[in-house]
Amino acid sequence: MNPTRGCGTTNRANGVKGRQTVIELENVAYSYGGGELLSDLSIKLAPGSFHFLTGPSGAGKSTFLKLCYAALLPTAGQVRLFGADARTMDRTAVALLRQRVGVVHQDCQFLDHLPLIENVALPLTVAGRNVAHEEANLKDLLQWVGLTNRASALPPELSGGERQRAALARAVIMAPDVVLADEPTGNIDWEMSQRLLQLLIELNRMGKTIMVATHDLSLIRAAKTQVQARVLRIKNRRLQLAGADL
Amino acid sequence: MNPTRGCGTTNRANGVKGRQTVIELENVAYSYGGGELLSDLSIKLAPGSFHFLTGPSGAGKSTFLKLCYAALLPTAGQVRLFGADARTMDRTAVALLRQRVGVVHQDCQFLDHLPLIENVALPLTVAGRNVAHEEANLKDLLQWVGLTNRASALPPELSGGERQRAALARAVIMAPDVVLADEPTGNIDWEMSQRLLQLLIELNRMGKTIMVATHDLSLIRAAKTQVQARVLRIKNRRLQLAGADL
Amino acid sequence: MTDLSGLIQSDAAADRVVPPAGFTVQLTLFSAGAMAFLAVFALALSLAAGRLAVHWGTELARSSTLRISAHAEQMDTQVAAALRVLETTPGVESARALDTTEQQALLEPWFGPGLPIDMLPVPRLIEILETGAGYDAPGLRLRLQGEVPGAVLDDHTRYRRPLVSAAAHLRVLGWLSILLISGTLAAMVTLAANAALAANSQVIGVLRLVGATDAYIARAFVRRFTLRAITGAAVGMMLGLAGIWLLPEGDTANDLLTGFALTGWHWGLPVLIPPLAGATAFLATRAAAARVLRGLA
Amino acid sequence: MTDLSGLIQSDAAADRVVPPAGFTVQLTLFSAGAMAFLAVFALALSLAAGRLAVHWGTELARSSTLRISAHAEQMDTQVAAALRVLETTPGVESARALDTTEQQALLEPWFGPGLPIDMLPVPRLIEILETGAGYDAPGLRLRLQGEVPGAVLDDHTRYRRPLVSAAAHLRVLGWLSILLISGTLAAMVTLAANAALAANSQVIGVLRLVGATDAYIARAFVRRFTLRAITGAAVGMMLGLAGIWLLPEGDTANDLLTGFALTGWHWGLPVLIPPLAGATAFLATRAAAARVLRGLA
Ligand SMILES: Nc1ncnc2c1ncn2[C@@H]1O[C@H](COP(=O)(O)OP(=O)(O)OP(=O)(O)O)[C@@H](O)[C@H]1O
Ligand SMILES: Nc1ncnc2c1ncn2[C@@H]1O[C@H](COP(=O)(O)OP(=O)(O)OP(=O)(O)O)[C@@H](O)[C@H]1O
Ligand SMILES: [Mg+2]
Ligand SMILES: [Mg+2]
Repeated sequence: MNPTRGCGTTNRANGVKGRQTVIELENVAYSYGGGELLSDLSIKLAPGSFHFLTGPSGAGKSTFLKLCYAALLPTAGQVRLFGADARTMDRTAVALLRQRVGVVHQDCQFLDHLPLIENVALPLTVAGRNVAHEEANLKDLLQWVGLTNRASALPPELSGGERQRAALARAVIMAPDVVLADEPTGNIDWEMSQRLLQLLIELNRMGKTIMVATHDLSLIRAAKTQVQARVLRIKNRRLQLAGADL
Repeated sequence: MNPTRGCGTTNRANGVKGRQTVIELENVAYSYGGGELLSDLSIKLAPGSFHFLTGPSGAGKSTFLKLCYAALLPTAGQVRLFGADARTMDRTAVALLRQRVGVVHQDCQFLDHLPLIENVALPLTVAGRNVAHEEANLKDLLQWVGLTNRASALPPELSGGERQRAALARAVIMAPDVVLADEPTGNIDWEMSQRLLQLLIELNRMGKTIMVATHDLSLIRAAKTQVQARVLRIKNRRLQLAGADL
Repeated sequence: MTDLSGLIQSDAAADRVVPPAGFTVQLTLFSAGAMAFLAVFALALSLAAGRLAVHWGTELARSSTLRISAHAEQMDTQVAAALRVLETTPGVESARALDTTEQQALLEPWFGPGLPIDMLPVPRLIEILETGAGYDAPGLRLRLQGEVPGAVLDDHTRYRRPLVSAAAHLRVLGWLSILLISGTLAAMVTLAANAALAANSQVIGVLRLVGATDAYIARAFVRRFTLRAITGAAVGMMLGLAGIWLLPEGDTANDLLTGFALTGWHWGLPVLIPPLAGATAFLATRAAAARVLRGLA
Repeated sequence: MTDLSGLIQSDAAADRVVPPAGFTVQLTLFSAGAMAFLAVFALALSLAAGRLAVHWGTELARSSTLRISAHAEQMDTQVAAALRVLETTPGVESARALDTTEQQALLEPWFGPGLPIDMLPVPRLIEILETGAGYDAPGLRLRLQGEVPGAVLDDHTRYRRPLVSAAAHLRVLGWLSILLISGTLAAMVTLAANAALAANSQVIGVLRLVGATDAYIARAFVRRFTLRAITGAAVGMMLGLAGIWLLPEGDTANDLLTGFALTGWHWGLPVLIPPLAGATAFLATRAAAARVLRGLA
């Protein structure tokens, strides 16, 4: 079975967008008000690239991802998303950007009054797409993340791992150009995290840009055997390319 | 430094309670309404024992822990907590029980309007203890979990790993007889999880009963080199004692 | 960002993204209902007070009496002089001397039916009807003093005038309370909408994360609250009308409470309350949503 | 589970566990304030209407006039007979024949000052003062018919009676609206408390997890809401009093609006509103907390 069958059929990243840099940070700094948390970050994520992001707890991994989907604006420097300066985007532009970027939050939040399957389909709903047309994709995707029999459960009735899997499914349902996942396997056993990794790798092979923040080194090791993944590390407020020490 | 300095000075588990079984499940079954999730569980946790609880995502680990602190009542069988039948406890008795059982929830929740340090001290506050008297303990504990410089941050300003560490600190601040921790290291890097494990091991050496649900096998392996830990596994609705296959 | 067309046009999918129930919803329903209920009563009070003021007013406020005492031989001259003066007084619509029968009727309570009125030095009475604006009583008195020395101007409205003004004031009070009630409704709905939006900050966060625009989110909330306010106000209005309908209906037009029932087309006025409440809720929620969404950005 | 002593006794630590602000708090403050404001006006309306009813009532309702027409020679006998009848009529407090000067004064407006009253067949007037309960007018008329054929009983209250009853009805309306307002306040506070408790289900969950008893949790919420309701009601009351104080004060006791101001000890009554609002909030929140806590168990 193809795990990415559920992720739509268009392959936009390999299409019109061509070789344009998807996410680009230039001398970016960020501070929550106290001292600087991130300083002088510069990086370009090419379309179709696969990145891991590591670093000790509290280093700023989640913060970095939030800069990448315009949930936060840099306190210095420039963040360009699909070529547009994040600072100049109005809120509608940010909303449209989010339709092209699938995000898995560290604390997976859902609409607690809607069953899991509607939560996973939510990006389609708010984009005005007809969910009924995508039902086959939706079912395939749920199957792959092992949630078929929980499809009608409400989010508060899910286990920790089930929530994370649902969040990943929601992030990829629109077949977005970019997937940003923050600790998507924190509460998931080894077997299931391999399965989720497979899903991300398939998406990457379709040309999607993937960035996964994780502290699970064995996950990174497993990925490196299958795709060309770069490992970024945040240390002392800077972004480093992690070497062979993994 | 002694990580358990922060956990109070009384050593109740080795005192009056003697060899009384702390938590005892007898033919317990649990169902959320559909089919049975857990069936025919029987186990006794002796005071001073150290248990790990594993099993695939959705197996029922969190459910099992909830039965152990009377957040859920068994649909069949009997749960005895400190000798009292959970079913016969009124809500005040449950509240008093919780003062003796430190719990780390899988989704760490806090009072978002209080700074981290007050959240960690919350069990003292609701028990009517004077927090000012315990300030030294509190500071030591925060130091150990690496949150000293975040003490005055509000919970929504914490990173995922910081929240988990704060939740563990809160669970042990009262030096409870039992600590039940649900995936306490899901979002925490290897080094820090070793530190948290150390804290739990120290508590265990003081006679506290510890149960940790986790999918992190390397954490279990690390623990086994230091304490006599039993590993329980939930599989096909039953509780098994995991063997040497770890 | 949100317009009425989007409100009317049903969008079942978008509707579902806002949690359906909760206490803020009940609060909105209830405040709209309570305010509509009170508004119906305030409206009825105002209308009744207005009717009363008009009733008492037309009955008395616009008529007064000129009493002329004179020797019998001079009487007619003086009456004629007085009528001439009155004819040229601005604010006097008409003036007319009462005839003997009318005066007899007026005096009958005092002297019984058999009074030989032309035998007595009874003064002659002239009834004055004022225009709406009324005349200048002190000015008229001065003129009369010169030309008709035996004339005494008695605007016997003095007696009921405070009542008329009380009714008028009551009407003002009624309209003021309608204003107050509308203001309260707007404030309540705004606060309830704010509470709902704040309580649903997680919902808003999730919707934003998956790419919902502010317009989409606002529409879902505004729609819900507007419909709730209309529903609540409709129920409250109905209960209010039922309450008024149940009040005992009196037989005198004079009585405030028994004359409290709505009359004729006035029954149609309360029907305006639900749409007005809806409009209030629409504007209040839209403002609240815009503010909250800006704040959470 | 929660008692007033726990409410009064300050517990700073326990207080802090409930989030301090939020829209439910503003809602509580505002509804308590708005309701107190309205209650002050309703109270003033009731009291003013009551005063008016009493004023109009005592002025007129308790006095009536007996008019005796008779031949000059029979007059005194008939007057004496009438007075005898009245003396033995239950409900008549006192009866007294007017003397010539008084009658002259009454008739002066009609005939001028120079009326030779004893020359005219003017009826004699007896002023009757009723007791509070009043007498039975038709019964009295029957008795008089037999014993004093020339007597006509004129209870000239007929004229103002509808006004008195209107004022009484207005007073009832005022009290009814006070009831309605209290009910609305209780419902609002209950809903706001429910909304707050529902919005704070995470707080309750956390408190339970760390071993807080239901009594502890309930106390924290109840305390907060009661204090909020009292504060809101106090502010609303003050604004209401200020509003009443600002109303133009009239010179006639007859006028409803200008007689609207509170008088004497009546100014003390609104002070009862905040504690009553507090008691309402206390009971409402306690019930809501007990229910929510049972539900979340
Ligand atoms: N809203 C905020 N206000 C203030 N400080 C914040 C805020 N959010 C995060 N921080 C702080 O910034 C630092 C970095 O947070 P971030 O969530 O990016 O860390 P992280 O690398 O994702 O850590 P983890 O692995 O624990 O999730 C932390 O110390 C955190 O406490
Ligand atoms: N309130 C609930 N109502 C219905 N089903 C529930 C509820 N809570 C949990 N479940 C279901 O029960 C099963 C076990 O849940 P539990 O949280 O105990 O799993 P777990 O072993 O902790 O999994 P994880 O490792 O993913 O946290 C899951 O399939 C979950 O969806
Ligand atoms: Mg993080
Ligand atoms: Mg779990």
